[in-house]
Amino acid sequence: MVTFQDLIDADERVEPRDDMPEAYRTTLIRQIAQHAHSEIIGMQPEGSWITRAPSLKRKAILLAKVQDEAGHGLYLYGAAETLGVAREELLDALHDGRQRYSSIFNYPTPTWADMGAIGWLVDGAAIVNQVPLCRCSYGPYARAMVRICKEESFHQRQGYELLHTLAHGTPEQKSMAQDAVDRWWWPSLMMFGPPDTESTHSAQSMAWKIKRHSNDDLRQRFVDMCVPQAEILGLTLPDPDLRWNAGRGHYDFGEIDWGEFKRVLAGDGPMNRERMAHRKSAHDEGAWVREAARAYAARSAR
Amino acid sequence: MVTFQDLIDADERVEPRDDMPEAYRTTLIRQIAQHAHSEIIGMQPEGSWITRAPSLKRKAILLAKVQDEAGHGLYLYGAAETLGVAREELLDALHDGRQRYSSIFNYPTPTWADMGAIGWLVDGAAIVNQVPLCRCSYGPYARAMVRICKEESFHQRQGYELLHTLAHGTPEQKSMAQDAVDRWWWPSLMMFGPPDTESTHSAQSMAWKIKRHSNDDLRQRFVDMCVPQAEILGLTLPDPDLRWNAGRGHYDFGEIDWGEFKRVLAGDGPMNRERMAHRKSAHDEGAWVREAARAYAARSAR
Amino acid sequence: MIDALEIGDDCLVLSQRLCQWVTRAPTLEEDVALANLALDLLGQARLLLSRAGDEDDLAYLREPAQFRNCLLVEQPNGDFAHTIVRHLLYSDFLFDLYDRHPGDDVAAKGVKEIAYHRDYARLWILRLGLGTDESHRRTTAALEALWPFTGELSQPSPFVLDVLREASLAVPDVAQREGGRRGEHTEHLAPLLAELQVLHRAHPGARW
Amino acid sequence: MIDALEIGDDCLVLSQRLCQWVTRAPTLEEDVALANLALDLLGQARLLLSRAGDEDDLAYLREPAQFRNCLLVEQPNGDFAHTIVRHLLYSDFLFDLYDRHPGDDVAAKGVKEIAYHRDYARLWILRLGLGTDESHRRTTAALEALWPFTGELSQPSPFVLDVLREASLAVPDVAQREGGRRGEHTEHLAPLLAELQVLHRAHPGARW
Repeated sequence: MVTFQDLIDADERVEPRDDMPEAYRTTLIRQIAQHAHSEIIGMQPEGSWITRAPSLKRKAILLAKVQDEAGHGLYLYGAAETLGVAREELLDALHDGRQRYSSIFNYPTPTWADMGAIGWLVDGAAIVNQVPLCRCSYGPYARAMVRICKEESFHQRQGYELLHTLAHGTPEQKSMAQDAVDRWWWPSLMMFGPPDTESTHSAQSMAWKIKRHSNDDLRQRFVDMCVPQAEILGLTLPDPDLRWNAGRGHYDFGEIDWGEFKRVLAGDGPMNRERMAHRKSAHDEGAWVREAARAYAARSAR
Repeated sequence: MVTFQDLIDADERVEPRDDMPEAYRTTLIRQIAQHAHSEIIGMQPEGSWITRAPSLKRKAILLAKVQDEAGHGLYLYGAAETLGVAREELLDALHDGRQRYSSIFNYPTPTWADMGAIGWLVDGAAIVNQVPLCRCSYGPYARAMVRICKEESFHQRQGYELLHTLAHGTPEQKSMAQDAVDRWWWPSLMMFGPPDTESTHSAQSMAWKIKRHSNDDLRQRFVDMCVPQAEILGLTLPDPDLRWNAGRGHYDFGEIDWGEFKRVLAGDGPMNRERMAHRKSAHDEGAWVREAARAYAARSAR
Repeated sequence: MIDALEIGDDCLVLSQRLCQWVTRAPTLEEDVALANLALDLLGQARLLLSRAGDEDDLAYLREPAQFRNCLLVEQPNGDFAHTIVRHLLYSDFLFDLYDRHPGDDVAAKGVKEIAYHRDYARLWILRLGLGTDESHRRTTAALEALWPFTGELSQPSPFVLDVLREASLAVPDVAQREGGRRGEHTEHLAPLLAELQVLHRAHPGARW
Repeated sequence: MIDALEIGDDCLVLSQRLCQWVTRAPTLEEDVALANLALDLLGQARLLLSRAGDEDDLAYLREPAQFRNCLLVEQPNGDFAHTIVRHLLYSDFLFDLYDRHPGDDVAAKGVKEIAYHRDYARLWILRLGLGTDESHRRTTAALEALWPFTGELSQPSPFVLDVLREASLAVPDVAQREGGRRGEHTEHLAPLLAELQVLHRAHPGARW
């Protein structure tokens, strides 16, 4: 019989029917659930701008993007369910704070240019993080990621294009774009997690082939990707220490404010409370609808 | 002992402590309650524009006006309470449809110019109706009306001035003003009630000196007042039959659509449902606050 | 002929209402579904408004009284029952209209989309009408609130009447309203357009 | 020196929030009272903004990021408890500020008005804190939601702490937020301004 370790060693996919260590299962549930929660909380910062999009074309693009995020949530909750945990349980864990979502969504979106900066930087960082997950050892998660990454890279190009239009628009539009980049740059770098020296779960996840690269490696890849793109946009990245290091073959960049990272993670970011309050109130207000659907299904089953 | 009829005959005021016929009391309660309800429902068509007023000065004027209407509601519920009926009972009667409010507030206010037309025409008609009530036989009602009429004539001047500014503004503003006058003119004429030939309560109310003039007399007075004002505004009243009749010494005017009057009165006006739904939902949402205040008062009284 | 401005405005306004649901739906599936309805309608609005002029000028630079949408679509979302009842009534009207104009590009493409809208609404009406006492009560209230706006659309069709019967919901007996096609709107349209237009109007002439 | 733009924007935004209560208050007395608070603040906003420029240009033609109001005043009305807690916290700050600037016209006149605001809020906090279980629960939730915004105002004062103690309400233990004075606002400001500015912006250059 093929064991779990055989599959991992052979770089094959672990499937729901296969035996797997309990710690592998719980690690995956935690990671997939956090990813799913991030998709649905991540709808909020953009969702508030759909009704105010400045052209019908942009409205359609943004609406489709936010819809995709809801769809990603569905794939991911589905992948988590193959590990024997119901979506309702995961949502409960989100709502009572036992599970997290990505801290990046605790920053506000005061202007339309944030739609561009989120697409370019936040989706860009997400893709750098997620592309390796398409080769993750757990089959259902890896397959969900393939689909998600394809859509996200589409979103990223749209965000970049939106920002490019603003950066080449009126002076107000350009300054709106610069301001958004100023606000989103550092939080995007934090999306890769704490520095390798402090990262806790990484070694085991690497061994299980859930994770394939270290936080710092991925962060460097992201910085190297963004610098030339910012030049084309004609926008400045807000880091005076950012410069090419020919010796390393990479861009050096300044110190990340890990104090801020920890504060936001601990719940004291600009929007943590609003995001959770919004999520919980939508869930509570929908309770009677879900109950009606259950009652109707039970009745139809009779 | 001075009887009720002595007071009426001598044109003196009936006060709460005086004996009065039960029918006089119930007629007054019905009329004062309807008047009070009209003040509070009448806040809605204007209230929705306070947050969108186009200058801070106009915002302050409109806010103060709507606040005055709430104040009028308070005076009038107070006057009704002197007849031995609690405000809560009257509000219940409004909410379950046993008592009415003026039909005029079932028309919508789609544009800012409606703030002018309501001030000029609706407050104007209200004043023509209400000035004689300052001499009404029931003391508390008459005194409330003195205060109310003073404030309403202030509101009417402000509405007229608002409309004058629009009528002398940009072409869009002028056409907004004309459109509002087109929509409010006929409903304002209906505010005086059905024609004398069909008016039911009038004779008894006249005998009791609650009412002093017939519906048609008051309506004529209003038309005669408005025609020259419309000329100064440079706006047209939407009635092709409107012309000076030298023989009568009054303006003749066209036929009123009493079918519309009855439909709106019966509940099928453009906004009847919205007005009541808004009122009831505000009342229901405030229930826990009123309950807390009662509980606190009871606790403090101990 | 389909009136490009009337139906374009209907689709635009109803799409905007549905956009207000995003992140607020009772389930994630409904978040996806409502966004999908909104996207279909927005697509149709763009095609129709482009027949009548520049889609963005028409959407962003007209005053409320210049909009020709029916009163039904501008009614607020209310609870989920209101949104579903509104969608049943409107998609029923639009399906019929598109179905009668097979030679029209937008109608020919849109009829399949709207058939799905109508079925989606129908299924929810059944769930809500037959689900719990609360869902039945809320759906009845929604029908009573929105029924007055069906007259302007010469509705309801036998399809709607069948759905209501199947869902044990009574047909309300209330008078009809109209005026939207003449630009005489309820008080709900202006705030909706204020939100829709605010950013575009704040930057006159800008490209986006 | 009172910063005319910061405090003018505070008063304008909080007044606009209170205007949203009109016709929705729990009693007729509160409809009058909340309109009164809104009027006082609007009056102070006009005087202060006129020091900084043209009151209407400043109110109607700036973008959200150009507003300098504190984050507390832009928070949504929520239920009556949220509105009262917000008003207690803000009027306490403003009373203190005005009280320290007796030589300033607006402060000298406004301090009496704001003393009333603070007392009005205090009395309601007592009613809500000591009234029913539900009112206590709602007021606690409001305090927790709004407390993060007091840091920007260097609050709370002993007055507020006394009121809370008297009303049996716990002082929340939550981290502070700031940014409004630099134009870094929560997502609630832009929709508020959209509504405030829509008509004015739709008619560039018109007189009203």
